[in-house]
Amino acid sequence: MTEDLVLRVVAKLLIPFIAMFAAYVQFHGDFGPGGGFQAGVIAAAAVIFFTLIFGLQRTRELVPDWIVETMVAAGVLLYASVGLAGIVLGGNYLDYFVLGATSVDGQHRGIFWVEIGVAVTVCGVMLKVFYMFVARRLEE
Amino acid sequence: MSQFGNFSYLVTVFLMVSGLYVVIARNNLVKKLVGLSIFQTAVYLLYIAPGKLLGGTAPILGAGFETYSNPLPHVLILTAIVVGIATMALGLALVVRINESYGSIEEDEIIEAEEGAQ
Amino acid sequence: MSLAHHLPALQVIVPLVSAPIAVLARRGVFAFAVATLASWSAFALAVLLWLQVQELGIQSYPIGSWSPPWGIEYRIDEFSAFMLVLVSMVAALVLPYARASIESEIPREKHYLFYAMFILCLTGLLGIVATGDAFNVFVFFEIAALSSYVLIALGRNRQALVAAYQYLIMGTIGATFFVIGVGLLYLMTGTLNLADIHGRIAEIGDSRPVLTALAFITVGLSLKLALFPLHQWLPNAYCHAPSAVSAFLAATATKVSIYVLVRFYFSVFGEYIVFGGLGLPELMLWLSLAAMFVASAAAVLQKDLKKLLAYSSVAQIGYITLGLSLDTVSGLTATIVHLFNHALTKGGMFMLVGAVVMVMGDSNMARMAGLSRTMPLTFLGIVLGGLSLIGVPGTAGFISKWTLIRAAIETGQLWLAFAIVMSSLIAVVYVWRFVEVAHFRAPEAETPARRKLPVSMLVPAWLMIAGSIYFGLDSSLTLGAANDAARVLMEGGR
Amino acid sequence: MAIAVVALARSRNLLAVVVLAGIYSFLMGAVLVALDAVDVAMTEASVGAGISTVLLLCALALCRSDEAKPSQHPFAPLCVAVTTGAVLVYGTLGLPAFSDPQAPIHTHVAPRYLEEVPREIDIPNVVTAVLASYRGYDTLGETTVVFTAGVGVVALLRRRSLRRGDRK
Repeated sequence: MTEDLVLRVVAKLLIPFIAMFAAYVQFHGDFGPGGGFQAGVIAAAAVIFFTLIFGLQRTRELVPDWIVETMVAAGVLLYASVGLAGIVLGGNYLDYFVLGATSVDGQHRGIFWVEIGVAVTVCGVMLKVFYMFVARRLEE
Repeated sequence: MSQFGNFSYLVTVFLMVSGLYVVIARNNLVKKLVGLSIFQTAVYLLYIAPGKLLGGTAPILGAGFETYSNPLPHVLILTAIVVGIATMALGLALVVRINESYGSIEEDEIIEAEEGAQ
Repeated sequence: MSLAHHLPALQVIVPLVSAPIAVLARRGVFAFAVATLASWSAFALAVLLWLQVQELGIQSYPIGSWSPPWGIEYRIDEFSAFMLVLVSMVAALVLPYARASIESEIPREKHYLFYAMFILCLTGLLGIVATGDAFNVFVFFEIAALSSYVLIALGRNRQALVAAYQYLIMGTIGATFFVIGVGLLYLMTGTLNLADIHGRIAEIGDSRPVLTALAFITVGLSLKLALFPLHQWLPNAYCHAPSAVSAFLAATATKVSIYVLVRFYFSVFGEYIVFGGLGLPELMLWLSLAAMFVASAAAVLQKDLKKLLAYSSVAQIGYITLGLSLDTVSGLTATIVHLFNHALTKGGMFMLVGAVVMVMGDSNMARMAGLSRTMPLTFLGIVLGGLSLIGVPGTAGFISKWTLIRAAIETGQLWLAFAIVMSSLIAVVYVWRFVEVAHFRAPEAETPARRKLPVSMLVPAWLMIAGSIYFGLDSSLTLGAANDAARVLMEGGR
Repeated sequence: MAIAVVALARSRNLLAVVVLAGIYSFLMGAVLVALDAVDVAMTEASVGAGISTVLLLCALALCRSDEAKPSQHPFAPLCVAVTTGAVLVYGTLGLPAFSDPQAPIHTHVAPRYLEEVPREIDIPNVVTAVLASYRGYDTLGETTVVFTAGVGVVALLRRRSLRRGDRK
């Protein structure tokens, strides 16, 4: 959208760091504040930032609609199927104890995948909602 | 300490009352949603404030800390925040559609338009 | 561990998983297949679960193998099993109907979204009923609520948007009130598990925060279940929603809110706090009576058939809460049995009216002159449903009212029995208005050509209406189940 | 924070309202940090001050940004709101005192989380542990709520023309 060189350069410099910060929040959630939801929001914010500078068209080429829509559904599916895995492996629903060799191991694994599920859905939904609003505007 | 306790509840109640007032009294659909989110945010304080223990620290376990604040309200409120933003997004989408079909986001104007049509 | 052990979890998880699958499918047909399959299997699971509960008593399922109160528990007793059957049955009947119905009401490319939303709404309602955790109730409330806002907004005209917006505001205020109430309970007891809260409230007795929590939860849920002065959102929402949605929500959404109210009254607060000298039962009694008379009278004045039915729903909710306010086993039985019977009747009627809308283009009563000739079967169905609303002997409505009147006489309040009969007479008036227009008035000259209605619409609608006749003739099944559920609740409350 | 809310209730320019709401959220985040709820504060800041402001601005760009006139009957709503507040004050007066270690919430369920998490789950951040494991089902519900909202917004705002654009 904007042709300002400074903005473009700054954006290009910043966006990778925002994305990295999202990954940090995601995987460091066990030790410090943060987790899937916050990471999803931050990752979406990186893409929204990109959209503000480079316009919706470019963003859609980079992160097409079908990926976003798949993300929206895939995260929930991932979460729910971690739960089902608990049943298949002989535990209760969302039972992480049975997921790994030891129960602590299983808990770690369960939490890891569940948080990814949350992040994927949240990021997908935020982007989708943003796309819908902006696209609405462009049409008018 | 009890003064501070009552104070935190009073702040919560004040925020809640003003949020609720904005929701009910205002005509503008967007403003109603903002009021709604203030109303919800006030509830967060109601949960979180009593979970705090003076001299405690955030519930991230580490060596050298003995008392921690109660983690359970934090978890509940994380969920509540997410629900709040989801409601807000949906409400805004509705407002956008209403604005398109009525050309207005004022409640009384919409009701007028409705009665005029009948 | 066998399948039987996992029934409580699968009950909710099956529809939950099918919703994202329906979105991924993207094609309307696939989404429809997924949704139908999910709702039918939910129905089958609910029936199995019901049998299991009857055999083995309360089923408790710790999710994630964390024992309550640390983890979230699913807890199914007679009452919740009964509600699960009701909700999933209505969904299983409405979905096949929806296919033909939304064809004429919603643009084709949105069909898969409609099915996803519908199945999410079902997930939410089932989750509310199955859970034994106070905060989990709120989360699933929101799933059901957000999806029903969208479903209502998908209605054809622009009023549907405004109706959905109003519902969103009222529904969110209601949910937030509920959360405040739950929060106060949590602060007093330190736990969120319903059974655990109950045990600890019994220890601390009726302190001020507990009473305040009771007030907030009552008001919040009354908003959701459209108890009389808080019902304003309901008529518009039901009137402008797509027909299949009106049928589903009218039959389930408010009923589930009543379920939560009953659950909190008897299994959380305990009877003696709720009914002990606070004036709450009296207040509820009068509000119920007001609902029965005022909303019935409002129904008489409506020009639009769907709106008429919606006001009649508000009135019928009055009967349901009236039974609750009596605080006896027979009163509660009347409440539960009427939940079921009214769901069947209203669901069937909204479905048939949906069929009329499809042919006529709208639900304005003036346009329905001569309907008994152009659509005799549909007309007959609506009249039968109307008879059940009035409570004519031989219909399910009669059973509910009879139980309610008996419960009222049991408590020695003869005038109440009289009031119930009087309000039924108003129902005669509004049902008669429809019959008069549809049967005795000559059809307009330019009546649209008779269109053959798809079987997939008529069969589910007629199954519901037939059900409301069948359970009027043979009430042993419903009354027995309701009585069991009521007894368990009252015992739990002591 | 209270000042921001009062200003917000009085202001009729919706753009100002949105900005004030953002400031309010940010302040709320600060308060939450003071109350040791770092996870919640982080979420509140990113959601309240970030995402919801963006969404509000997007929506305002599609609508008019001035509120037409003040409401005519401010009295009745005020009564409702104040009554609610009064009932709540009545209720909160009976609550355990602030920061009382003997309050039920500190003695009943929560201690088990703090004591057992190192052994059972072995993750320092107890909030994450409770969120994803003990009360993981709530989080599944929460994710489903987000999913519902996302699909709902699509269902409301998608237009036919947009689909054609997709297929290109």
